[in-house]
Amino acid sequence: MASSQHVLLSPAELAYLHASLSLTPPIRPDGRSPTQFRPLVAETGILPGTNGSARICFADGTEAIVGVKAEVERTAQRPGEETVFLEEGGAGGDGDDEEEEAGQGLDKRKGDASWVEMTVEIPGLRDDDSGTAFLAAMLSEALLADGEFAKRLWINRRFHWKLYLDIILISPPLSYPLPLLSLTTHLALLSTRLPRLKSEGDEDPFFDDDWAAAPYLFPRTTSSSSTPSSTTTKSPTPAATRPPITLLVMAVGNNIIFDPSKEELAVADVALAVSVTGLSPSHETETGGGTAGEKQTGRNLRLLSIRTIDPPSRLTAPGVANAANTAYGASNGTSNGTQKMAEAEAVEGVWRPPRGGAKRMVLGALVQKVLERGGVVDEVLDALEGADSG
Amino acid sequence: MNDRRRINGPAGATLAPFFDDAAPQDLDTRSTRSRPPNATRKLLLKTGVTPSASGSAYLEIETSAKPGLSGLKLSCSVHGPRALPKSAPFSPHIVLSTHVKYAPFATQQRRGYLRDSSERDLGIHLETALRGAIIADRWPKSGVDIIVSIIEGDQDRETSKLQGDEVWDMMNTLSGCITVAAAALADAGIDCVDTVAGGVAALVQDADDGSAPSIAVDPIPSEHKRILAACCVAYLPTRDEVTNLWFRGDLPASDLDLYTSLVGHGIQASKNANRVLIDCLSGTVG
Amino acid sequence: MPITILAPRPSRPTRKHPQEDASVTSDTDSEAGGVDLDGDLPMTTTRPSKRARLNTTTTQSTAAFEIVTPGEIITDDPQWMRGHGTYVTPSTTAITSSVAGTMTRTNKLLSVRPLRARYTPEVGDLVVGRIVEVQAKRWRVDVGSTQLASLPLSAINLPGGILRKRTETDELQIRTFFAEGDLLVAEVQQLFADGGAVLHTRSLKYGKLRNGVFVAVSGTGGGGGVVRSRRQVWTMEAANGGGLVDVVLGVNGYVWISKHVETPEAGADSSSSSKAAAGITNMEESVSTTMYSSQNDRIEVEAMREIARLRGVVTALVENGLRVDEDMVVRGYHEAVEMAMVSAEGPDDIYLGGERGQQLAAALRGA
Amino acid sequence: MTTTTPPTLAIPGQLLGPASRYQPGPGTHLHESNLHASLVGQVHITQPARALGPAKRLTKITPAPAPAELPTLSVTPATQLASAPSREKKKREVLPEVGNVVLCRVIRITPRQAVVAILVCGDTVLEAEWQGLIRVQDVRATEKDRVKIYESFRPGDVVRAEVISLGDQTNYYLSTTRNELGVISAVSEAGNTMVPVSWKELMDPKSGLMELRKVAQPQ
Repeated sequence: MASSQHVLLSPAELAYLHASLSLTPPIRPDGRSPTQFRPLVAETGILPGTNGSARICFADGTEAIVGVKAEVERTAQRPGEETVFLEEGGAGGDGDDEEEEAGQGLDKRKGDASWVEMTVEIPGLRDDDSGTAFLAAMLSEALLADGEFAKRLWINRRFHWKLYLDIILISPPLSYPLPLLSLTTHLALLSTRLPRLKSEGDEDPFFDDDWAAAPYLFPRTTSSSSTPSSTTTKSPTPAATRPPITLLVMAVGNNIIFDPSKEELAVADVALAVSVTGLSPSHETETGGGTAGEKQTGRNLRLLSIRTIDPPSRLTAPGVANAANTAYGASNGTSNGTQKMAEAEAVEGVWRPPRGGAKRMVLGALVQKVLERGGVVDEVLDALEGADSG
Repeated sequence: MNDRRRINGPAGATLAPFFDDAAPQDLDTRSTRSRPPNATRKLLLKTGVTPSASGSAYLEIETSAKPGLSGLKLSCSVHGPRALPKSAPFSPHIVLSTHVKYAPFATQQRRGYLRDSSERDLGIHLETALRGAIIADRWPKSGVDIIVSIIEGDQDRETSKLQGDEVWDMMNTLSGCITVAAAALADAGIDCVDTVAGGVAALVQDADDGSAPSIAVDPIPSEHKRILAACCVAYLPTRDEVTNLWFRGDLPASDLDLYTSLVGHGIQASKNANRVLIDCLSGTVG
Repeated sequence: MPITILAPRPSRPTRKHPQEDASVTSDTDSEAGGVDLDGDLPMTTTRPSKRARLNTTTTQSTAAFEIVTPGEIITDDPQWMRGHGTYVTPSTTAITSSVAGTMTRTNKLLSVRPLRARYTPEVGDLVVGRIVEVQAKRWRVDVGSTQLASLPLSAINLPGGILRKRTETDELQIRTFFAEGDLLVAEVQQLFADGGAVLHTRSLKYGKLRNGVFVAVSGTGGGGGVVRSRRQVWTMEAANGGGLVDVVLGVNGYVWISKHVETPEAGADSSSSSKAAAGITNMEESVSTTMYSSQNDRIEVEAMREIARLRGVVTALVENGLRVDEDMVVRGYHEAVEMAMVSAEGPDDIYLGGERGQQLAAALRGA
Repeated sequence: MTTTTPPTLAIPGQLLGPASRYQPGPGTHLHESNLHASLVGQVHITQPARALGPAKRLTKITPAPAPAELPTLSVTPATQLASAPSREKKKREVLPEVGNVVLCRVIRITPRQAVVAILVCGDTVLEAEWQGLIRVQDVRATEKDRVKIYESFRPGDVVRAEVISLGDQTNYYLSTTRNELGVISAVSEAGNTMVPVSWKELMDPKSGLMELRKVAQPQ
């Protein structure tokens, strides 16, 4: 249920797929290399009525549209609510309590998870389907994981932007839609702009009407020279992070496969959704931690979230070995029909749905493969950036 | 999503009076963790608590000594295996459906009667964790419902004010849900490859700044200054396999060891919970 | 490069053979197009397009890919007969299109083949189908049609000889022959009035499918997809030591590509032709033992690679709007093998998606 | 880890013994050539019955040289044991399987079949309601074409039947062809419990009226 409804594949197909994906190197049914994504067509800024939008479609016709809309919302300031700025104003502070504390400049901007509202709409699934709730939670979790994103929505102590991300899949998905939705969301966020703030301090905000002057939510490193003013208003912007992307990776045998199609997912031993974000190479110096002495190419990736996707392989029908097949001629009698569920060792060429979980090593390898420096994520981020600017 | 079947208070209701019982400066003196970083809280697990269900279990995590801090109280009932509805297609396996529901009073913020998105999300996590554990083909054409009710949600009264994010609580809750559901499944006599149990580990920063973050098992969010990352694992000890892994946080990719040891600690926590589970189940046989 | 992201481009040209429209239809078409677009009102008639269409049709042009849309009047010349995809408005003689598709003329019959349509079964069609439901005495089979086809228990070969009588035991064991999800190749035996099909597998060439991969080619018509042709099933020699590969192109657009398996007895000496034995009864006995097997035989890596390549060829053909039949698949396959030879990764490179597929399609169009 | 003898009590996942020495029975599963428990309960070792006859076991692909010789390991939930202290009344749910004799109540009849609810499977009272079907050809072994459902079953009858097929998505297929199978308890139209008279008749002891049924041979 979690990952694309019921897969209806015959045991023979599953056995074949599993065998061919377990080879080294694996042979994927569509001939892709293990790290290769399906080719996609992408464009941004397609919806003029939004703050940012994007559209991505696959060659098989699956298509996703994401629209980002922002509204100014008054920040709840009463005690007992989730967002109280105790550090700044004191517990009982009314909204207009003006206590300028310059010393707390960096810590001043606060974000809250409730400032981002993400909905996923998948045709063919009910609105209250758990699968869509899971997808939405996964995508917003990645977005909010570092706590930095919500801070970008801070206007002043009394107001913030409320960001609505509406993710719509145009047709019923032909495969688990997570990568598609995530990449589209990424592109939409890249193209999202918020009007330039003209007011100052904690007064009621008003904004510049000139859309061309509106700064990007995720400042662009390439075109930053064109809008220098915008970046200065958002004074202590941390390193130019990108929106996160969530990748679907799965393991079959010893192989790690990216962007699996529906058939491939149906024979997965384990599938993970890994969310990462990348800091642009130019800001490499800003991050402490692991950048000791080594100067490598590629971005500094940050791991944001991991979720296990329930692989549909567990819900597939097992194959029947010829030896045990009653339709196989000889043993037609039903005498030992009571033993039908007898446990048997695996027979080559017969599909058996996986049981149990995944070894720790396998999970570690999956994550490591995603986070590889200069690896798949880097190229995907580069390609997405290209798609946005192009 | 409105609950139209019950009469709830008006949407714009006034807040209940809030007594500021602690002076602002007192708030900073949060309760600190008294356990060693690799120790989990005490766990109470009991099966067979609901007579009408095929299998049931109750889990309680010890309540902290500090007033105003509640422990985790979960009850799980398993209904089935039973016949699938007529409209359902043939299934060679048992059809698992999991429901996780907070009692309206379980958390600081009152929950509605209808499941909200975070409860659905938890339900999917739980389903993933359990599906790896059960042997589904033993029960063709049947379905089983696993219902976990969160009676008390392991929340500090102050915690959400300070953390601003309830996801860390959700991880603790999920880990409890997994353990209690595994016990209830075993009680119902549904074939499992192993006893699955949940465990949580977090990368926490206790000092204000400067100090290196450390890993704590079974964290209580309010006991730590800041939680940088956390993970919840569902682990099968005999097979040494993980059926569900949920990680959230912000870790540099270059420091994969940190991630690995975080998961390792999560598994450690799960093993601790598993011992309780095994003891509890052994008690029912003997 | 793990990912390719392309900018959107206008929908692909509908013409299939560039040289064809250049030579024959370019002038008539451009005229027609002009009239259509301008809506040339001075022509007094309320339907400017009608005359234009009439012009093109009466010139007997060979423009095989003329797109019409629903409600568009194709002609009001009474000499034409209306076919599939068209209707005649009461009290007129105007033939109007009822679907969006390409117009085809067979003598005096005008019909419109929809650009995308679900499969309409016809008696005798060879189809690949997937079992979706098992009932007491029959299976319900997805054949890509608007309705599920049905396969009665009485229309299959039962193990233990073709002429064995159906027994109650068979009825109770119906799921051991075909279960949900199983793929089979069958023939449409009969049609119901509502368009539902009844299948049968009472021949040794039909039955359960294994040892291969499935690919669904959605939609028919418009020049793409599987077309009815002389041969829907063939065995071909794969390159790079892939051995023999069977290809089943179901008329319904479901394609099965698998390793060719000799029947067990003949498998020992593969040189002897096993095909000839199709009618002999003891052959049937041995064939029927594997008839309902869901266990794959051992398949070599080379065979798997070539099967995946063939699958790539089929998807590339569909994605680029080419028809899928034996000729195209075989030619496409050889083209793909050659493309792989010159590609950077060598003959093991079997990827045919995206630009690679377009390249392949271009090569096939040019040939 | 007990390598020599399996433990007496088992928890899911617990190692019971190598697959080369035991055959997996109910409540166990195979993992990496070892038998593990999959239920909570007591471990039982059943020695193979000698009178297996020409069973088709040899065709099964198992690593053991002669699987038929191996004892079967099974795990029985404590609550299902007769000897277990009855601190809990509840029994573990079981699924009807082909060959089981079940007790069921007739829900409704049509000319072609009787729809029944399976109440008891073997010795276990079922908690859930599983639906079964007795088709007209499975009512009795002889003169099948002359069977009429309404002369064999009536709604409300309690029937002993044998499971002959897992059936379709909702129904198990049941049969009452054997002599000892059929209606074991029925109420007459007047509302009295009837007594068997012959293999196809029941009598209302109060009114003396006969009603037609496929009657189970009294045991």
